[in-house]
Amino acid sequence: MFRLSSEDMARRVAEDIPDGSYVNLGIGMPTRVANFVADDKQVIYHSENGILGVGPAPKPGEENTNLINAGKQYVTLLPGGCYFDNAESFAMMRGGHLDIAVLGAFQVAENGDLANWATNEDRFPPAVGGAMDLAVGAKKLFVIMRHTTRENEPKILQRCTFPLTGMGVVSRIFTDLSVLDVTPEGLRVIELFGSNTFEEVQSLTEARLLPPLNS
Amino acid sequence: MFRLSSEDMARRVAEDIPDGSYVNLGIGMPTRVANFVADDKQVIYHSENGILGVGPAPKPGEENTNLINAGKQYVTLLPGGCYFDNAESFAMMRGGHLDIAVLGAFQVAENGDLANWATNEDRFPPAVGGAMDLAVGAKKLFVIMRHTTRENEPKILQRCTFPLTGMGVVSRIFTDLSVLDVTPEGLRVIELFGSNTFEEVQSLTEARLLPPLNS
Amino acid sequence: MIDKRVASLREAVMDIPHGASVMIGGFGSSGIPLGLIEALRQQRAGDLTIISNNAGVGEEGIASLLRDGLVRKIVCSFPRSAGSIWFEKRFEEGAVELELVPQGTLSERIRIAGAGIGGFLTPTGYGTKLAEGKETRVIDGKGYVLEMPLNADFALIKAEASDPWGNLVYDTAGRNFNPMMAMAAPLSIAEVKHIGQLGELDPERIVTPGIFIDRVVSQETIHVPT
Amino acid sequence: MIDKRVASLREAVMDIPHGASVMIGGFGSSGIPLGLIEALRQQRAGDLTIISNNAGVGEEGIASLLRDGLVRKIVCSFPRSAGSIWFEKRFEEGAVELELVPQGTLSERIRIAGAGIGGFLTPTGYGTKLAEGKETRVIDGKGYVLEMPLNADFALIKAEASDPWGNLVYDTAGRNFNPMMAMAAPLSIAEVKHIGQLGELDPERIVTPGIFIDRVVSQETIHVPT
Repeated sequence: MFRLSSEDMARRVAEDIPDGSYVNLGIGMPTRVANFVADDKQVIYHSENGILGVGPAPKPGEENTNLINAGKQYVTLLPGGCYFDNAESFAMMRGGHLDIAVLGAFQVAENGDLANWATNEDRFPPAVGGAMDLAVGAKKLFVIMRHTTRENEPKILQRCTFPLTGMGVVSRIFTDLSVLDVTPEGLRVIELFGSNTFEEVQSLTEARLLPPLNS
Repeated sequence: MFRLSSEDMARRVAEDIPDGSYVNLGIGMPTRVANFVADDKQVIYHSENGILGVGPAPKPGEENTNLINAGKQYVTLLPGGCYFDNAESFAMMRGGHLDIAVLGAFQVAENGDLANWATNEDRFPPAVGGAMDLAVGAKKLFVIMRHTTRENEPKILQRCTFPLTGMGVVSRIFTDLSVLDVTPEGLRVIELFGSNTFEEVQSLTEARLLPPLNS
Repeated sequence: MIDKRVASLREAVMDIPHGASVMIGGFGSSGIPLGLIEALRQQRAGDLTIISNNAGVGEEGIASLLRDGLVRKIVCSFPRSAGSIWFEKRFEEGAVELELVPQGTLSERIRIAGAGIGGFLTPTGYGTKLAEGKETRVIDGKGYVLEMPLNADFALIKAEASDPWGNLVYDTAGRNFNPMMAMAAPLSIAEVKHIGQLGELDPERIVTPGIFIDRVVSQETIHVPT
Repeated sequence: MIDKRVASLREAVMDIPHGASVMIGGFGSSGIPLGLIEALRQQRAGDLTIISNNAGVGEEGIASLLRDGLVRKIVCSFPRSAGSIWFEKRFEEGAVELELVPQGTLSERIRIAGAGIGGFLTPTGYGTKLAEGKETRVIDGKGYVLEMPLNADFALIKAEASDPWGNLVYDTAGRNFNPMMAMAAPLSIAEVKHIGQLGELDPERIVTPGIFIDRVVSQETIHVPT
């Protein structure tokens, strides 16, 4: 199997972010997507704690403990950016004002159900943050995740077995093997990376997949 | 009967506004109360359109069409005042943050029901504005009104006959004849103006009144 | 590149169709997009539903839309003011429908429409004529009315200054309904005195983030044809 | 005369009793009233219910209250972060109860408590474990959960500057939960860097009107005893 690196996965997601979009990137791998958005695109990043127009990390020594992103990393504000309180920030998210949210996931189901905040074997107390609000609110929800678990178990399922983050919320899944769209007919493969075949990807997926339309 | 002038009615209401209060004055006679608040009291006036710390009218030529009060009169902002949107303004009102609201009324019932936005014989289309929000939200609701209609009909009733603004919302009624408190036991006269007797005031009131406690 | 500036009031409202619902910011004389309303009037889209706190006075603003017979329905809290002659006339004729909403319920219904909330329980209006036919419930002895979101096809906004991203700052009490309405329509159009460069507005003073605004038009660069 | 200034952090939190519910502003390192929390810890009121987005990291802030066994229950969206050792320890021991609330539901529940609203319908969490046992309804094919107001006895707020009336301006993303929490408690206490004269703050930049604040304490004039 051909598997994309994490970097190339983030790069592939970045390709699908149009110029002029308002985008929220989840904590972790999704945050890295910003590094690969082409310079000729203007993308405005939203941070759930209350920033629109998030800029790059500050120079050493110029950090402001108040100016952090959702992942608690120091950031800056771009010209044209602004601040607001948490209720307004989530009004933006829940109200459908963000064009794209990119989140990681434990599992995605063929109907677009997302499970990304808790497992059934949590040894830690649960945490949910803003994931559920982003899941229901963004116009398009992109998931970026490995196609399978470390034990090679499928993460794209007929039904999620982990607690749900949202029902029928995922638009598109970017894995290390392929890109899949959630459609009314089911999960459709829209891109296969490298030499991967539809059959190979299907064999690592519990949900039944639809082949690319032009194949 | 001894009847207070409108000015003296406003003066009497002003006496009951404590130093340090946040106060909303309704359109019309209630607005005049501000003219009689003693200089040694600091009272912060709220205007429903989105001002806290409303100051006096501007000098001629210094009017700003954006800076008006709920009655659409030009105002100024005191040092320490601020602006906010209408949703936040009504969050203040509905959320119980204002100490006192002063409103006019067509009718008040013995249980504190207030009718001040519509009659049964309206020749005009109805208007309600912020009256219903103020009625339910202010910590204390003062009503300032003539004790009777121009035709000498009672306005303080067992039940309001006009459409209600709010149920059980009035705290105190200031009329040209007396001051009355809405209590769990009923309407209690707490002050009689001039030579007015309890019996005289009762005779101009449909609701049954309780006499002053110390009489 | 994000640049929400449009060249004229006319262009800004050109695609508002017959039968559209249009929110219009303002409270009395304060914070009203008079230029956009005039451009809308000249554009002649009719059968409009107008959502605004007031129904206009004299011959300008919403009053001019009512006078010209372009309004089918008005949703507001305080339609009657000194000088609201056109509203009164059209209402008496039965030519315009009125939905009267308490002011705080109006601004909160607009806010929740923009915030993706499906309804809220308010004590305002409980037990009154304006709650008739609405679902109610009593919680801890206090009565509430269930009120639903109020959105519109377009919002016409007035602010003091903007930038190419559509961020807005306001002047004094000119905010009123504008910030909520900007959130509650898929297409929000702001009329401002001045459009500055990106970064010119103090980010701590921005009240309406540009994400809620689709078009900005400056009174400096446009002229209302008469 | 309205003057909400108090002389010390200690005095500002002195009357918070055992068993109180306390909202604490902040998101990660941003906008947290660390001085007030430290004064509360030293005051030794226990059995507290803490409402805050996070549960503290390291040894300061909410983590120090958890470490000292002063917290009975915590209501938050994201208790687990790198370094949230005291929360994790107390939770595993069963010493602290957790109410987990999605972040947007948390801030809106706090907002409506301050706004006198009795509940709201949110799509967030519909069909998930966090909506279990809650009333739901489907409107136009979309599922909603009925969420109720969340208030507290006290709110501890962090802002940049204030004045004697308690008006607050914030620094950058330091707003987060502070403006809503200031509305949702009958007694709200703000820790600020600087308290200016009345009129010193730009009224267009004030985010929290002083009506929501009962006490302000400045880091300039106070010293946290250790």
